[in-house]
Amino acid sequence: MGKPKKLLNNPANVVTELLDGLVAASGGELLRLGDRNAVVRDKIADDKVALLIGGGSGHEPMFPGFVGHNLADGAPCGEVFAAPTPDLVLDTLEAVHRGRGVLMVYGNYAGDNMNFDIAAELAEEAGIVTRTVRVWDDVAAAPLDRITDRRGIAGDFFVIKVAGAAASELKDLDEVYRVTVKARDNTRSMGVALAAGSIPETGERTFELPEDELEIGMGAHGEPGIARRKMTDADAIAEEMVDRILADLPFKAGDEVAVLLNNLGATTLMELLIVGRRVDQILKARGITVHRTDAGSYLTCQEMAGMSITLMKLDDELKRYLDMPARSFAYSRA
Amino acid sequence: MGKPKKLLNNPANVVTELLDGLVAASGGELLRLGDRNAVVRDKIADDKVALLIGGGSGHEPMFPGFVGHNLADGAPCGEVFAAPTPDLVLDTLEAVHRGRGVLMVYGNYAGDNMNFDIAAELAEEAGIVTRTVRVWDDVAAAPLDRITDRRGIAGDFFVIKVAGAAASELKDLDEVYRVTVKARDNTRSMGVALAAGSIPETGERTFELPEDELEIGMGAHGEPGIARRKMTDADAIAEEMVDRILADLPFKAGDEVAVLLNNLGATTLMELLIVGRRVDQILKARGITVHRTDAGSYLTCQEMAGMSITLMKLDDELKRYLDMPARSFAYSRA
Amino acid sequence: MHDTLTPAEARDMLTAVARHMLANIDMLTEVDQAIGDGDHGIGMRRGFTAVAETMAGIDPQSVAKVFKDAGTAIMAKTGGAAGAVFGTLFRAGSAAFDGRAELDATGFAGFLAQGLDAVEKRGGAKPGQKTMIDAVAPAVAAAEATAARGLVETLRAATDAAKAGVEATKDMIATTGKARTLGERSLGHADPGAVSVSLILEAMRDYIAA
Amino acid sequence: MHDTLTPAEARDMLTAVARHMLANIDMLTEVDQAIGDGDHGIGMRRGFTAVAETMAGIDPQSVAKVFKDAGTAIMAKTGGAAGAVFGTLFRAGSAAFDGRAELDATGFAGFLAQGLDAVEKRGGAKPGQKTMIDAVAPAVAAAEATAARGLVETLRAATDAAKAGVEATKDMIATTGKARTLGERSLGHADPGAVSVSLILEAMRDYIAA
Ligand SMILES: Nc1ncnc2c1ncn2[C@@H]1O[C@H](COP(=O)(O)OP(=O)(O)O)[C@@H](O)[C@H]1O
Ligand SMILES: Nc1ncnc2c1ncn2[C@@H]1O[C@H](COP(=O)(O)OP(=O)(O)O)[C@@H](O)[C@H]1O
Ligand SMILES: [Mg+2]
Ligand SMILES: [Mg+2]
Ligand SMILES: [Mg+2]
Ligand SMILES: [Mg+2]
Repeated sequence: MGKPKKLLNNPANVVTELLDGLVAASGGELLRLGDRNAVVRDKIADDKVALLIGGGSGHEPMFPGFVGHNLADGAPCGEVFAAPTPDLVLDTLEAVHRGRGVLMVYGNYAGDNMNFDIAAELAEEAGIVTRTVRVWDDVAAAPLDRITDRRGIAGDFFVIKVAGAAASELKDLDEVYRVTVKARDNTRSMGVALAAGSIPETGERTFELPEDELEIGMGAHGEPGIARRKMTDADAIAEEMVDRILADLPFKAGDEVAVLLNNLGATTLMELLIVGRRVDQILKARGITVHRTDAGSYLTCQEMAGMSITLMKLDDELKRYLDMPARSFAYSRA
Repeated sequence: MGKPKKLLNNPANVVTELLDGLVAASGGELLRLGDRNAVVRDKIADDKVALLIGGGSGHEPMFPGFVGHNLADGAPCGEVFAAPTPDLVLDTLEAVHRGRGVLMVYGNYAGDNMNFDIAAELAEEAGIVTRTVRVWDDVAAAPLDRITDRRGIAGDFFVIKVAGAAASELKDLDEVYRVTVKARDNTRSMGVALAAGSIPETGERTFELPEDELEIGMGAHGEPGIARRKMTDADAIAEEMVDRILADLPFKAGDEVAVLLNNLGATTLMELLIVGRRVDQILKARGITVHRTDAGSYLTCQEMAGMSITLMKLDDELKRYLDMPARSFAYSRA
Repeated sequence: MHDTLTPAEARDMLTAVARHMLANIDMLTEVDQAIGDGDHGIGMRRGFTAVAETMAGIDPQSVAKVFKDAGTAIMAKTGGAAGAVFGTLFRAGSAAFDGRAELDATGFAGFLAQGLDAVEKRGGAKPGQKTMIDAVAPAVAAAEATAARGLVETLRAATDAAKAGVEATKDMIATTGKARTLGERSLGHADPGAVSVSLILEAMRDYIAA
Repeated sequence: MHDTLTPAEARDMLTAVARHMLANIDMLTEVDQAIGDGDHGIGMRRGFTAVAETMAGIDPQSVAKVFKDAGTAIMAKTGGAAGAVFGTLFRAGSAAFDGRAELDATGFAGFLAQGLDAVEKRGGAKPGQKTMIDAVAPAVAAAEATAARGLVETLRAATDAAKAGVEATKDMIATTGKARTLGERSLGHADPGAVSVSLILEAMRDYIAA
């Protein structure tokens, strides 16, 4: 595959330009942190536990698209596929803090872990209390007994949705943390890749895949998955992915779940829905109730072709926070 | 470019399978019309002017993704890039009719025009009153004095949003028609293509474009545009497109507009926002106020790389209907 | 060689037409790729598969009914512009056979003429706009001019005229349908629907000449 | 040839390191493409461009400050895992020079050892997990073993050890960072961060030997 054609200006400025576009589209609801690569909400209630999310860029709309009403309060954005630096995280953290502490939610990657940790230590020195929830939903990334080695992929969406709702209601950081940890622990995902995305600055593809193969379990930066297959039916792929997801928690008959069909980039909504149709059939057959389904581009890897399936097991508390109204660039729910 | 890899089963069944997925994802809010390729809302108020939208498939989420609360009541869906047949349109029309007539909104293509017209004539014979608004927002498709020769592209989104809101409130078909015509007449779009999408059934690309060129004004099925350019800056492309759009209505200083940045398929949200940033700068410089901006995949052409820009000029009435809450698979607004 | 067709023969002829169309799907796809959205072949495959099925299932009571049923099948299954246009051609054209026991040259010329008229009303296109009308219209003129010489001659003349019409579409700029554009990108390519018309007539001609 | 470095020379050495890193960006990109997400090169370009700018702008008061400022520049500009890891290496390692007027072999060995210790604490990785630690740890051992023989020898030994460490990462399976996976896909490829360590030491060695 050659380098993709893209609508860009100076490719070294993609993050700052996309954030300008995001702020412009927000109609005043989002602000840049000066000219830094971070966005914060224009108004944050005075007694609110703040929710900070963030990570590398290139996965739009994750993360800055989820800053909004009943969602996150701010997001420091790293360069493409690179965790934000500690000073950027710290400054954003200070900008959203309202005296009740800051919950940080981000994907479990070495770079993010280290940079957010450094910022948290600096914040602590400055007297700001933080708690951290790392999302590790990718069941393809490590076996269950090493769950803390797993990557965070589209499950970020559910965890952020629940955390944002909880943080808008609960006035206690530990309580928000408790609910968010539950959301994280109940969430499992797996992805499949058909063709590579690229890094805007170089135009280089993030991986190579033969013309007639797909890779199950590939990560959102093109990290190696667990199996290459000859191109096959959407149904067969859906079955393989859902089987692995269901076995992992495990999800069982009688459970109620939320489903996310996430487009990794260039996959059509047609394909997403065709896979979703099979996922729904499988869940029904297993006696698992689907409370709701979201489908779209939530965590992408540039123009990578592929998708991921995420399930979150629900209880009454999670359901209530998941269903609370929310409004941001990437997600609105009445 | 070779044939793209896709997550499909039998490619002759894509429409029926994607509609199954859509209905499954709707959580009961959408129903199939039997096993036909059409979706309708589960509940339609008894005294409601019905809104029917539709057209060829392959542009997901347009059209069936816009059937929902304060949006459309039903959508007959043709095969990929092929208008639905008259009998399918008629049957869907009858399913959504509640005695107050049916407004039909669709893109201005010969196939859609003829098939919906035939259905409207058959409906009339059956005693159902219909009105038709054809969306012809693509300023690249014909000069202004032949506006009725223009194609309907992403402007469908604004026209359907306004029509849906108006139809949920106004009890008179002619009134809903009047508002919808105004929305249509105030809407202008232009697209740019970087790489071709394909037809799922054959895998064939819909056009050929040299590796270092883009085409301005290309239609949503790969119809020829108005100019090929060597790859250049996002800003330069944005300027050329916005200039042509602004000159066409024309939009002028003091106007208030809604902006839509529509992804034609494989373009990243990063690019959409980078272009959106420049669009916003241009409008500001021209003294045009942006009331709101939407950005995402609303009318696609499979995995085509490219995007379109749409502006709708607003007055108080249009603004009110545009801002009304709505909820469907493809669009939710609190 | 036939100089009139019974309803059963009309049905067999339309079955042969369907077979001929289905044998040329890829070519139709390519023609539509050049100037349209590339789906004319698969649309015609849906439509003429339905024609073949319908013909296999019907009791051929009258020529008019055979043609109308074929048109209904096309209209219900093809989709797109072609479904409306070719469905209308066959359905409206079939009225020319009303009250006629058999299909003869005059009836056939009437079929084309009435079909053309309905297609023009339906889509608002006129000759010269690079549509299937540019194959049908010359075929109508040729059929009317040769009708007195019998069915075989009429079909031969109509087919030749349609083919010349297809050639002529290469020099036209599309102003309707998917191939419509500001530019002249459609120049040099034939209109897909016109090609379909010539294939339909060709298959009819060969059935009648056989 | 230097056996100790003044603060100004330490600054010049880090400028040379930056230049060497910037000359090897494409190679680092390729290494990360093979097993990571392909951005290690551009991350290092951001970080070491900042190092070069910082070095050009500072008043070299002490060796410790020179190294700490380099680390701060890396930490603030690189992003990703590398920003935290290499920033930590330089910032924490710089403490080894506290109270020392010049950079000598013992100080240098201490820099590597304290830096390594901080990196392990920061990211929780241990030798054998296919990270830059697998280049630093052998370099620490080599530097400590040769420190008595002077700076030139120490840098030569540390660089050689780091390079051997890079080679050894080819036989390791990544269990942290972007290259981490269930499978053995990372086998046969060197770790990008380890390669960066060897480039940094190589540039230091060449500066000191010159
Ligand atoms: N208004 C019209 N009148 C007559 N024929 C038309 C008209 N519009 C389109 N056509 C015919 O339909 C053909 C295209 O058919 P097809 O590709 O199946 O449908 P679509 O244009 O919907 O993709 C054109 O080549 C043309 O001959
Ligand atoms: N926990 C860790 N401890 C030490 N080094 C690490 C750790 N995680 C990653 N690294 C190093 O970082 C390198 C990757 O850097 P880079 O590609 O710039 O960042 P990212 O992984 O965020 O894309 C790896 O090759 C590895 O040497
Ligand atoms: Mg990275
Ligand atoms: Mg079509
Ligand atoms: Mg076509
Ligand atoms: Mg990397």
